[in-house]
Amino acid sequence: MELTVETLTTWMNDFEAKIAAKKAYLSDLDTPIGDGDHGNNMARGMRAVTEALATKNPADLTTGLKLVAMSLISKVGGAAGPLYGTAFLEMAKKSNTTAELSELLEAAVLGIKQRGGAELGDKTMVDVWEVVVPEHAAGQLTSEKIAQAVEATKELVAKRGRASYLGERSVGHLDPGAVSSGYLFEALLETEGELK
Amino acid sequence: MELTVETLTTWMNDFEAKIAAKKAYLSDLDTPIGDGDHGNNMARGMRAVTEALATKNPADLTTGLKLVAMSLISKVGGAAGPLYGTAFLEMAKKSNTTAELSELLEAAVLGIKQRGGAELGDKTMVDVWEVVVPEHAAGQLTSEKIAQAVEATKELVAKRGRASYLGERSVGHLDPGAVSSGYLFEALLETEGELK
Amino acid sequence: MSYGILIVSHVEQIAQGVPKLLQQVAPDIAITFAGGTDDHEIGTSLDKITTALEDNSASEILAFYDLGSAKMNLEMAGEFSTKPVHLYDTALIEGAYVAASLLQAGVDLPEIEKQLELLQIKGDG
Amino acid sequence: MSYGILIVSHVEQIAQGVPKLLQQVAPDIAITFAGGTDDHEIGTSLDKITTALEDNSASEILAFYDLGSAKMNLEMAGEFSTKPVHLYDTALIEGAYVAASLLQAGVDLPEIEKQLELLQIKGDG
Ligand SMILES: Nc1ncnc2c1ncn2[C@@H]1O[C@H](COP(=O)(O)OP(=O)(O)O)[C@@H](O)[C@H]1O
Ligand SMILES: Nc1ncnc2c1ncn2[C@@H]1O[C@H](COP(=O)(O)OP(=O)(O)O)[C@@H](O)[C@H]1O
Ligand SMILES: [Mg+2]
Ligand SMILES: [Mg+2]
Ligand SMILES: [Mg+2]
Ligand SMILES: [Mg+2]
Repeated sequence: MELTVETLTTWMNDFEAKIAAKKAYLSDLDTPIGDGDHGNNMARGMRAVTEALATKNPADLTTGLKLVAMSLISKVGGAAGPLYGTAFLEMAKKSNTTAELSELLEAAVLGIKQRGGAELGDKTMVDVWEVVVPEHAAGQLTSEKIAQAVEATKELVAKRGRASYLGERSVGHLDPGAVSSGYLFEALLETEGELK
Repeated sequence: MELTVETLTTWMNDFEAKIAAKKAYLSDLDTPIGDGDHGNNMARGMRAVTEALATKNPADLTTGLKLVAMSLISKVGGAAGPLYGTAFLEMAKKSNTTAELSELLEAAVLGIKQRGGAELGDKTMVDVWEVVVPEHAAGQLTSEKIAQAVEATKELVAKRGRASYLGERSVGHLDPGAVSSGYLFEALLETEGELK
Repeated sequence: MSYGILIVSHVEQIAQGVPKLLQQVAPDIAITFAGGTDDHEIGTSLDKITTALEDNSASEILAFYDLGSAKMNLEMAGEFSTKPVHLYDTALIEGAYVAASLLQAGVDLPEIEKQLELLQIKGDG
Repeated sequence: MSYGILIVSHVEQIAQGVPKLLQQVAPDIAITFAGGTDDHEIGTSLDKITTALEDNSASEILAFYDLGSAKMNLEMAGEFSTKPVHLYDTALIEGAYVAASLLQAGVDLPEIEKQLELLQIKGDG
């Protein structure tokens, strides 16, 4: 699918709604293995994103993606800010040459991994992005696969971010950034579904 | 010599006068290899010592030494506070069994070394105390020997305290705590001289 | 027996600020602090440290400091107090953060100390 | 070319306090700081970091941070800026203190970095 600034807006509005609905849950997930603010961080960030898209009305995809990135970077406040921000910034850069969503998402994954240094299995949002993006590229992404990728973070030992300080004690808890990333891809599936 | 609370008071008043006179010099010495406050720290501390001795009028040596120690500990503010403070606290403890100054001073040296972990040659006040105290015990302490011990810190590489962060760059500078300790022993020589 | 954290810094603001970082991840851990001299200058105060030590509601204290002279005053405070004080030569902020996270997670002291060893970067006066 | 120091912390007070410790031993070194989010909450702000980076009168910056997310924002600020930023994974306070002391003493960057390596205790995000 080719991403447009309109689809991006639909996608972001849907993501914002999910985050808003799950704000308390996300912060609760962040409590035992973090500082308990991931829901608040993401809600604040996504509110800024949808407001910016609505008021600034970006003319093209690149401008839209940049707007999303900068809103997240400046409003999230926690680690998720530069990480999601970098994802959308890399998509913005890539969108200068292609609007193909799967290529944009691949650039995003690389950006996240580079920014945070996390690899697959480190119990971070990367565990969702890295699994989901190739499935999406292959046209085989389903809600189930997203849920599986998210769920898989539960049994991992955290190697990055605040949860890593807990070592083995992080096992048994879902990674909050993986869960919010799951919502992002759920929102994407829904956005694509509406287009069919 | 047996130390008495009167001699202690004379000694401390003399030390206080020297510190007050050399306050700026001591802080200047502390500037290139420290934070530039040793003169102010010691002046504040010794003012508290002489005031406490004058107003509280301690009845015996142990009480007097404790008063000196606690004034230094609570007023100096920098590393010199717990170090000089420990010296006088150890002297106070020792004074329960003997008033012989050389024995008190030996206890003081051990206390300083234990408190700060410095050994001879680390470019600290220990370089004065450890050299001067045995000379004093042998009845052979002179102004010259004090000056030599102080001067010897100049060529040393600092291994303890703030100056240690500068490594080799600390060479060529006198250690401020060694210099103030030199004044302490100069004052002691003068006090003993007056008694003769 | 409960463990609390004590932060000692030469600067009042650092001493006040570190607990804020820790409380986020360790809301149930008693954290007290002492910073600056009695005259609010840069340095440490045995009095302030002693007060922070006694004010800490925990029965046993994990203490962290910035520079060597703070360590010496901490040691003296520990000697004057009946409360057991464990003094760590770790990075101040990072060591205290790890200790707080692990205490909150219910990790025991030997395991916490193993983690803290990795953050040890000082030790002289 | 001159070197300055940038302190980034999740807590405003820590960020404000560290320079006070450093200025004592490095009165001639440019030190700026960024702490907390734009809403004065605990976190870091790319905006504040960028401002502190640009406000620093030095032409090249040695930067120190507390937690990984501060590092990520610092890296982004460095990428958005034309000023060279050297980012160190050392203990925040202790690393910055050593860098400040050595800069003040006129030590060159390679030698400072050798000293800082001994204080390296982090490095992941
Ligand atoms: N280095 C990293 N690489 C990838 N993801 C990370 C990294 N550090 C943190 N994260 C993600 O960020 C999430 C936490 O986000 P958030 O709570 O907003 O930040 P903070 O930990 O600063 O409070 C984690 O659950 C994890 O998914
Ligand atoms: N660990 C130590 N052992 C012995 N002496 C020390 C130690 N640390 C510092 N000193 C002494 O203290 C002096 C500095 O005192 P002062 O300036 O009052 O303290 P600060 O360094 O805290 O500002 C040094 O010149 C040195 O003689
Ligand atoms: Mg969080
Ligand atoms: Mg946070
Ligand atoms: Mg000093
Ligand atoms: Mg000082």
